[in-house]
Amino acid sequence: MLWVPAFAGTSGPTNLRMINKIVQTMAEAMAGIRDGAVVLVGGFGSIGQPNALIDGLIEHGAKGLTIVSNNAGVGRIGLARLLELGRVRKIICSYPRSVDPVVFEELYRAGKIELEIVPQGTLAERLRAAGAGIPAFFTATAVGTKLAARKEQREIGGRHYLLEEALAGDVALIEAWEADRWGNLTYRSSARNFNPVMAMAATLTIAQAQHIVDLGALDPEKIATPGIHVSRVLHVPYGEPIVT
Amino acid sequence: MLWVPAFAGTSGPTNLRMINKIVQTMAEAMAGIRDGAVVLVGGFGSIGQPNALIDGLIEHGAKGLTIVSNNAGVGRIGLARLLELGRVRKIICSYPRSVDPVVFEELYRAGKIELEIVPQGTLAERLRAAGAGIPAFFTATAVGTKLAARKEQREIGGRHYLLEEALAGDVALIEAWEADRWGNLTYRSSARNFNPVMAMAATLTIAQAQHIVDLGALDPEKIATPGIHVSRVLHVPYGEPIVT
Amino acid sequence: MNETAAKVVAKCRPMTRAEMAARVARDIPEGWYVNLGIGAPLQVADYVPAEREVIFHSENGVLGMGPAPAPEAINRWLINAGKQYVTLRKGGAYMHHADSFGVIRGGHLDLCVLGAFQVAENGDIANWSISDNDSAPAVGGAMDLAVGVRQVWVLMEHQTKSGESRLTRRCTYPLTALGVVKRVYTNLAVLDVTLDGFAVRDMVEGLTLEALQSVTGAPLHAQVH
Amino acid sequence: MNETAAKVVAKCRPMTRAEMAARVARDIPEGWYVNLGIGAPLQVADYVPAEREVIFHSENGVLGMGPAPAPEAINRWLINAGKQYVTLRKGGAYMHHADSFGVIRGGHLDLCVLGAFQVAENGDIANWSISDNDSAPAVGGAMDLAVGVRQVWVLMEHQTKSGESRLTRRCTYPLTALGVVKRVYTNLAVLDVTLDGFAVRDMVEGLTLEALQSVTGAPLHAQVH
Repeated sequence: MLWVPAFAGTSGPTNLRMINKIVQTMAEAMAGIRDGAVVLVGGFGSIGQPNALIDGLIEHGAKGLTIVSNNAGVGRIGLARLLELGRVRKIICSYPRSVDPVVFEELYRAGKIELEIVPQGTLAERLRAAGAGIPAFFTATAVGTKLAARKEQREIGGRHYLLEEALAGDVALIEAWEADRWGNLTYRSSARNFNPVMAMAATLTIAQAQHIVDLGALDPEKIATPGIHVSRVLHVPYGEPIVT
Repeated sequence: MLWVPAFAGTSGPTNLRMINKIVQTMAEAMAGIRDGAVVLVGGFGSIGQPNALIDGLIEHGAKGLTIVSNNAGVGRIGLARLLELGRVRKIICSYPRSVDPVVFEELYRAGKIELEIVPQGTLAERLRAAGAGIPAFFTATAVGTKLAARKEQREIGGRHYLLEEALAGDVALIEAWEADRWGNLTYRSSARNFNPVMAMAATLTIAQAQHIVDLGALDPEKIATPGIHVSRVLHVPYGEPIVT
Repeated sequence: MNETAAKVVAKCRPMTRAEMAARVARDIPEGWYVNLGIGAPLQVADYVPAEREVIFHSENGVLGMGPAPAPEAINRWLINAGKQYVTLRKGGAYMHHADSFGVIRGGHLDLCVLGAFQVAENGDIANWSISDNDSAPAVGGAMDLAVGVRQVWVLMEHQTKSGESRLTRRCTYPLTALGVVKRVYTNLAVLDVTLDGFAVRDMVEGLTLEALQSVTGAPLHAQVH
Repeated sequence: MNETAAKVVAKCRPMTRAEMAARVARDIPEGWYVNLGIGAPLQVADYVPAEREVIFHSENGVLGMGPAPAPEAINRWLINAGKQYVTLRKGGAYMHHADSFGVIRGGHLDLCVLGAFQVAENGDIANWSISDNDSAPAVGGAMDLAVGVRQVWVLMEHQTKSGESRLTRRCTYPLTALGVVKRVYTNLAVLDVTLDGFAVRDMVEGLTLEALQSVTGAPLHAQVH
């Protein structure tokens, strides 16, 4: 779905068959997400986290999901709500703890959710590897720890490393600052975090953006995610995030 | 050598012990490059190629070098001149051909230079891996070709891959557009190419920059190489490059 | 080659380089992300109408490449992989070499059009070196493009200057990649690479399957439409 | 613990968290690139004088992090790894998570200051989980930082609340990394991790080596200066 007909009212289309990744409704944004999908969710804590899209995914109803995200949600909203509704089979993250990880901890203790803990840098690199066509790589992170269990170990140049595999998503949910109709994205300050690597690691990448700008308005030296890594963009001008 | 005393006349220092990576002379820029060093040279053809620093390296006199560069020089100037002077033991590149690769071809036919041909994407990734602390990775590039000779091959998920090792430099020579005293760099258009990955892959990274700007003048969203990857900056306002 | 076939080939007019490029351009769907190999494939961009949005990528970190600039408007820092001056379209972006080859190897491009010395009926391609004793072999980004991009089309003359077929049962030149070519555009025909080998999709006017077969080094099948 | 040693320990005043952070800050050379682990180490930044250029990195893609903002000047998109609002100094830059951990794992940072549950005399560190049956283990970036950064210092209380030494012969908690700790700052002392084990670099006023040994779970050596 790289090409969709342009909608009237978006940034000045003159050619009705031009590339336009901007969708007008949440239903369009979520279309095609299947039960059992691996869903990459951007953000570090609540900053850069695509909250509107997570709510859209809840509404959409897909279940049996594997969620890949640095954190496992806070309180009973957003990601935590998705978990609470029993939609998530497994979570792959580096840091499920939070100020209020109540939902995750309940499910985990009850054995109702599978947890794969991945060191944060290894998580980022496994996602980047998936996006860059690298099926596996070696890293020194976690050598000699219990997270090395069942992983292939190898000595290279006198140092020990673990083999880690690429982690690809069926879907990525991304939060951006600005977007254009080709799907080019910028981020704001530390809200960049996992978003660019997740955008490139998924088959279907859906971004929510605070600002939709005309094609050509973004500085080509400053685009952090080129549109080739983005399938759909939804305009969600929600204002300021709240740290949770 | 992360920290050097500030020089009078650079962008408004008030603290004499602040970080200042800007050097005033080519001799300072080249200080410490040893015989036998692995030298990464940025650029794709002549665009983004640090010509002044290459001339500085010729002047400096280090020999027995291994040069890592996408190309092997044109005519009898710059990189080709370095080769012609017999300073280069080995070249690692993807594309030694050019409109006028006379020096390289003479040396290569005479058996006076060792050549390691690396596919361009594998070259970029091996450099990036060195910079990112990844000692080795798998790639499908070159499987089944003569460039796969003596490389470990492995099937992952039903596809064949080769194991490639990180390629680190002792020195990197970089061409940038703008630089500040912390070593933050921007590039111009396609002159970015290999420069950011080489900057992060070397122990001593030396950049020539067309413009020196005050600290804080570069947009933090647009810095393509953060200063942590840069050791020294030399102001070389040479104007427009010429495609060769 | 039997005489009738030879006469048929001799009588038909092979496509020019420009016609071949135009034919490839015609077949690229709107909205595709496309990399054009250095040499003849670079011309393909000139034949995609400006109002049709095909996004061209260049290995040296340019996504959204536009046509050659007017002489007075050259940006001397903006070249393509063939080291020619190009422009950037609105919506274009720059990236470094590792990110650029991440785009390639990661399977994000829909199409790559490559030149080649030989293509085999199993999709093998040889396009970087004509001998194991090459005086200075140069691979560039060909191997990365060939294995990484979703679909590889080849644009090449049907025969060498000495009359040998560039379409073969097996490549004899050093390989670039195994089994990746999906379609071949030559000056005589357009052929798909199928599980059964080469299937003829189109031929220049006046050519017959038999005549094309007579100048082709691998069995041809008629395309089933 | 013999009685004399116990009395000496009881009489001396351990450093406060703030004093420990200030002591670490004092020892960071100007110009170093430094990552501060979440928890107590984050405080270290507050004690580096503003005119001294130490460049702080945060895992979530911030290089050149400055102090907490004034309440009216908060950028709500700019947090540190501990999810507190911070600022960006002039010369700072943002990067994505893979690039940020490339900085960490690639050995580009001079120093990382981590909190810990235990440090062993061989430099092993345990700082992410206190049991193999942790109800919800959370590792974050600790393992990447511990193996990637050129030098790891640990900032922690000398003993647990129940009086057990956090400096040990071997870690009993799940390990974060093997043999990486170079120095430990506790509320009682500063110790280097050497090939011979812990070497005391400094102690709080009134403390003796014998007294410190009495509350430490691994042999101590006097520092050779």
